Amino acid sequence: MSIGDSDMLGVTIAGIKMKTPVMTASGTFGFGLEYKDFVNLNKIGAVVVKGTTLLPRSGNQGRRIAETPAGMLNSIGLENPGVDEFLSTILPRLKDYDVPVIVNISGNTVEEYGELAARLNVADVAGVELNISCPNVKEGGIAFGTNCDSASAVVKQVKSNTDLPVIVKLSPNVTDIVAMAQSVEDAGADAISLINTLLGMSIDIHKWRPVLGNVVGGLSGPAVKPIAVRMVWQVARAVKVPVIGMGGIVTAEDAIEFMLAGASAVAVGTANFINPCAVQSVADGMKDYIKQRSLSHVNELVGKVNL
Amino acid sequence: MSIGDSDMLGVTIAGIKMKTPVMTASGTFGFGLEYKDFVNLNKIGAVVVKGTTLLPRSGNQGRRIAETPAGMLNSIGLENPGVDEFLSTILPRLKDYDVPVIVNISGNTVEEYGELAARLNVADVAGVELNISCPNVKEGGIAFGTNCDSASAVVKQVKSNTDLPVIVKLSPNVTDIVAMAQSVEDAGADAISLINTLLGMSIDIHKWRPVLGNVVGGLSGPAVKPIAVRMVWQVARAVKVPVIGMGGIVTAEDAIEFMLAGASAVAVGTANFINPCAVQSVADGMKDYIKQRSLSHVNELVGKVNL
Amino acid sequence: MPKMVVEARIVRNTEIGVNVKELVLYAPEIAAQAVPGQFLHVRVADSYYPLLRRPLSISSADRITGTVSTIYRVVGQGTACLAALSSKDSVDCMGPLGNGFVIHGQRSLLVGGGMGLAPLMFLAGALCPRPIEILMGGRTKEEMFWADMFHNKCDAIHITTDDGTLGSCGVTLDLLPEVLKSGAFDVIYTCGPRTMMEGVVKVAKTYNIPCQVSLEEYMACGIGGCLSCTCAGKDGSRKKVCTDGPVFWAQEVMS
Amino acid sequence: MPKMVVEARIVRNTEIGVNVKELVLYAPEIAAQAVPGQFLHVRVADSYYPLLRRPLSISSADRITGTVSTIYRVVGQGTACLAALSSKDSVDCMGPLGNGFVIHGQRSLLVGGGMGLAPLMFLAGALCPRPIEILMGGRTKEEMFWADMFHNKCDAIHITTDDGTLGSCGVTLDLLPEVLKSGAFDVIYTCGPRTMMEGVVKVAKTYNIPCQVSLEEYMACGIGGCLSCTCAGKDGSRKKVCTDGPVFWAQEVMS
Ligand SMILES: Cc1cc2nc3c(=O)[nH]c(=O)nc-3n(C[C@H](O)[C@H](O)[C@H](O)COP(=O)(O)OP(=O)(O)OC[C@H]3O[C@@H](n4cnc5c(N)ncnc54)[C@H](O)[C@@H]3O)c2cc1C
Ligand SMILES: Cc1cc2nc3c(=O)[nH]c(=O)nc-3n(C[C@H](O)[C@H](O)[C@H](O)COP(=O)(O)OP(=O)(O)OC[C@H]3O[C@@H](n4cnc5c(N)ncnc54)[C@H](O)[C@@H]3O)c2cc1C
Ligand SMILES: Cc1cc2nc3c(=O)[nH]c(=O)nc-3n(C[C@H](O)[C@H](O)[C@H](O)COP(=O)(O)O)c2cc1C
Ligand SMILES: Cc1cc2nc3c(=O)[nH]c(=O)nc-3n(C[C@H](O)[C@H](O)[C@H](O)COP(=O)(O)O)c2cc1C
Ligand code: FES
Ligand code: FES
Repeated sequence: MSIGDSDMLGVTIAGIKMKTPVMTASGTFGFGLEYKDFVNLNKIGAVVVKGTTLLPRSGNQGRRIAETPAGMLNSIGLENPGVDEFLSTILPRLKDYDVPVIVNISGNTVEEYGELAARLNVADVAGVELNISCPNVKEGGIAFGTNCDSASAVVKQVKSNTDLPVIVKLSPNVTDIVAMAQSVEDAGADAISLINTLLGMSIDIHKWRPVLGNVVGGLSGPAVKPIAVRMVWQVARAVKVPVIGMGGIVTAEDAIEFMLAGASAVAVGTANFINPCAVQSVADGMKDYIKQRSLSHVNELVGKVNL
Repeated sequence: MSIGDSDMLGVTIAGIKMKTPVMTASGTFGFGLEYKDFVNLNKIGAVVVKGTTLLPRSGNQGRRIAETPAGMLNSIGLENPGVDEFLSTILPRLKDYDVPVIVNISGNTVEEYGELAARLNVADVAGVELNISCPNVKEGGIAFGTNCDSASAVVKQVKSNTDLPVIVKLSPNVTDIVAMAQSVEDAGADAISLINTLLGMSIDIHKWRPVLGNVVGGLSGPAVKPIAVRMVWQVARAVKVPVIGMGGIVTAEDAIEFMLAGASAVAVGTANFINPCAVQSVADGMKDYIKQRSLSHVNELVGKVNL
Repeated sequence: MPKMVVEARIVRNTEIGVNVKELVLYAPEIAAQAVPGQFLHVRVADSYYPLLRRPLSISSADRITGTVSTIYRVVGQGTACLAALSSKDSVDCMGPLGNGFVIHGQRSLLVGGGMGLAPLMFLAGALCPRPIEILMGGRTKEEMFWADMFHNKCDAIHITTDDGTLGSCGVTLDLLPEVLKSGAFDVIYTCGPRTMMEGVVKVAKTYNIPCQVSLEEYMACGIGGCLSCTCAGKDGSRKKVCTDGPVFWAQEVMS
Repeated sequence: MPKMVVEARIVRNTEIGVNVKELVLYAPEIAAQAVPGQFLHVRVADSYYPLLRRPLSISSADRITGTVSTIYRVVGQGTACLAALSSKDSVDCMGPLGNGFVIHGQRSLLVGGGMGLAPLMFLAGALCPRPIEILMGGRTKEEMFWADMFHNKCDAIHITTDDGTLGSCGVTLDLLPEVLKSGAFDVIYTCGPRTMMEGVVKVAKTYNIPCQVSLEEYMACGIGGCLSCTCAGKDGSRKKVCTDGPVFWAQEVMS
């Protein structure tokens, strides 16, 4: 990469230095290594790894994905090898690359989140991202991410267990995304990422059965972009911490839309399945745009939508 | 229509007898008359007219629609001629057709909803549909449809002002759609329709401005279908009143998906813009499906998704 | 007369200018009814993205061959889809939509800019054999392939280009007073950029010549059902560009 | 060896059976590496619906001509898009993905049903000149165009059809014990419907013949990144069908 490039695209989010503002969305890029034939991991913003839990999880039974108009549903069910395996086997292999590794974590209780954060408080992890769309088993299974108090409790617990920057990833399945964002900011979040998937369902009209084994799943992809852009715009105006925007980003134009809405960085999710080089081509396209508009840095886009 | 057809597709929702379970979604079919060159109004389930308010409204300034992946945003802003003009000029022209006319109403206060319902309590109106996605001006502009208590208050007020069946149309922009549905059922709703549009935003990356004059708008079309199907499924299991499903229906297959999820009738919205004959072709396709499956009536689909 | 939706066979879809194509459709039912100023509403692809139809003015209609044409500029995703079609394909097309120009008076002046010249083409043909002149503007000579197309339809063609590469240097509005002085017009029909039309209406007023304008708005349904295209009428009423227009008498929608 | 994503020119896309087509792509980088059992992940249209790629087994690869082929049945929206393409077009194609069959032993029996015969075609070619036999099943004679395709690749072809219109009447499993008795196979490779493969594995066990199975799962990424395709390994570990498979030794994934 020439000096000019990193000058143009380099950003620092919650203290994490990234060469481009384009990260990978958790769950769509494995642990990064899976994509090494297609993407130069040394050139991307950050690798956000698959949602990791304390114990290994085998995920949901039955069919796990379904295609929908301009989108997809997934119900992977947080399959992952568990934090110990991640630390012992996967993280050491990621060390070969010069890219910040952010670990997306999920827990069933506030304590689990805290415990995960503590274990991940190691040198080679650049930050943790809290997936708070998980059910809070102690509070009747209502997702942490749909209640300001539970979300806030998770964030506080994590903050007191780690020195790393803490990114909180919001669920879009709420009435008031701004209230959620403000609670997690107040609780100490260093950055906010959004959106996670929207709860959806598809039914097979031939079999009269849900398409997904898990009945419902999370909607992602281009279909959700307008909702994501709106939420990023609302949240970015309401909080001081940086916002990482995602939801339906396929092209550089999509990413720029999120930056204009107020995102300081973006993540590419579903698009990785369509174009395995997407993270890189989005960043390349952003660079071209910046040059064409005679801007000097991608930061100049952030929140610049004129009402 | 042969006797067989109406035998197969005829449904009665909250006392409203319809020849097919396929209605028009408010705001996408004008007052019905606009579509008479394309659709035989005597053959469709019901005409749900454009959202009507006490006083005429000129709607939002600037661009009002934007295309998004498999969907569209709109911010019409409830432009309509007002209830008096509707009653004096439009309703008499609809009398020429043998089709139930359901009036979608919107108010800024609980009292306005009540007043509207009272004025519309006339013979040629088959029912009212309450659009509760409107801002509650007395309670700081939070939409009636995102708060159980305000929604409930609106429904009670309307019920005490009309003898007509009252359909309550839910907003999907909530954390807990089931709680909303239960409150309006408890308050006396005779049927529940869902979903209204999801709040979204698009930004023009060349002009650095929102695409819509109103900044944000409502997302509709195929993109939202998985969210709508999920909500219909959740609500239909939780309430006793019939559910009218909508959100992204373009084909008969889409409509059948909603019926299997638990809808007793469906409405076609955005698809009217793509195919002006959509209401009719969806019903025709449902009939074919019923025949192919050797069913005797469309009711046999309702809620039949097997978990 | 009923509007309709037809699957229209493409007769040809040919480039007639830089990024501008003429699409000729075989749609006899539409051709039989179409009047100048009306438009087609075209499903450019059988897809969910683009999802909505695209409104395109009718640039000519031939009852004998059963064809209707439209001239369009490729500006975005939808028109790019349309441009990719060929005579093997067909398109789903609604029409004829909206209210056209009202034929009025004897001596007509047409004032058009950019793609606004497309409906004026159709109008020029329909006005024949009445005396008509046209004032047309564009950025540069390259854009003015229109001149040839109006050649045998008008008694005089006045041209302006922003860069002076064809006709006089400037915009239509600069030349308008001169054109108006030279001919005794009793009606002006204008279609083009909003600011141009507003200027024309203003000048026409000082000359006391009635003026019809053809408006453009973002449209979903095209038939009065969605209210995405409305504008404020001067009488306080709301006007739907798709069904009350797109052609209006200037005083209905402009001050 | 690195996986890759290429824009592959379509050499031909021709019907070879009822609703079954063979797609031949010019993709020399993929052809150079491909081994039997691996698959392509194809973007069937440059659209958002269908959005995801479609996994299709490689049915042959020719390093000299630089082509790879796949044989697919048109079942839904994605394969219909693919079927509409012609030799003027190109497709975005990832490959070669997954782990192929492990060449093992001397005398091989291939057991295939339906589209599962496609990867076995490639395998049969690669096993040559080792002695191989194939047992294939289908619903009816019409589906058994496969027989011709395996003709000069196998020493014996055993056929079953559900309706008895070709070969013996019944399913592959009915004929399997007889076939196994007649030949001294030291490996079985099977690909087809899950229930067929499970039956094959069971029978193979009683004959003590090692067996490789090729699994099918709904896939998003195709390269191990999304976990949509995993299954339970018999050792308690999770297996990704896309990267740990699609070919497994039977005992890895079936009991
Ligand atoms: C009544 C009427 C007649 C028209 N006649 C012509 C004509 O004869 N020739 C011609 O070249 N153009 C004409 N236009 C403009 C034409 O509709 C747009 O250029 C076209 O819709 C752009 O589509 P797109 O997908 O390429 O652009 P995009 O910008 O990708 O379109 C996105 C959305 O915006 C809408 N849109 C974009 N530009 C316009 C516009 N200027 N007016 C209305 N909607 C727009 C599209 O329909 C679509 O819904 C007319 C517009 C109207 C309203
Ligand atoms: C490793 C592998 C190899 C395959 N090889 C072949 C082959 O050689 N020939 C062939 O005809 N088919 C093969 N298939 C199945 C093929 O992928 C599907 O038939 C195809 O994806 C259907 O797409 P569609 O859009 O037409 O169907 P739709 O039902 O509309 O597809 C909807 C979604 O489901 C997925 N899907 C549907 N059926 C299957 C299936 N059976 N397996 C996996 N995903 C599915 C699609 O990819 C898509 O994401 C293979 C599948 C896998 C996993
Ligand atoms: C297959 C799949 C798996 C995902 N797994 C996770 C996860 O483990 N943790 C998480 O926080 N988000 C997860 N997500 C959500 C994405 O990270 C992202 O927020 C969402 O998909 C929206 O972005 P997109 O539209 O670009 O995909 C997953 C999404 C998909 C499609
Ligand atoms: C242009 C437009 C105008 C609408 N106006 C109204 C309205 O006045 N009242 C209302 O309750 N819903 C309104 N809606 C929402 C629709 O009735 C419907 O709930 C929604 O569009 C989802 O269905 P669809 O995806 O089939 O369009 C409108 C939708 C559109 C697209
Ligand atoms: S475009 Fe729908 S009312 Fe004019
Ligand atoms: S398809 Fe994504 S992990 Fe296998």
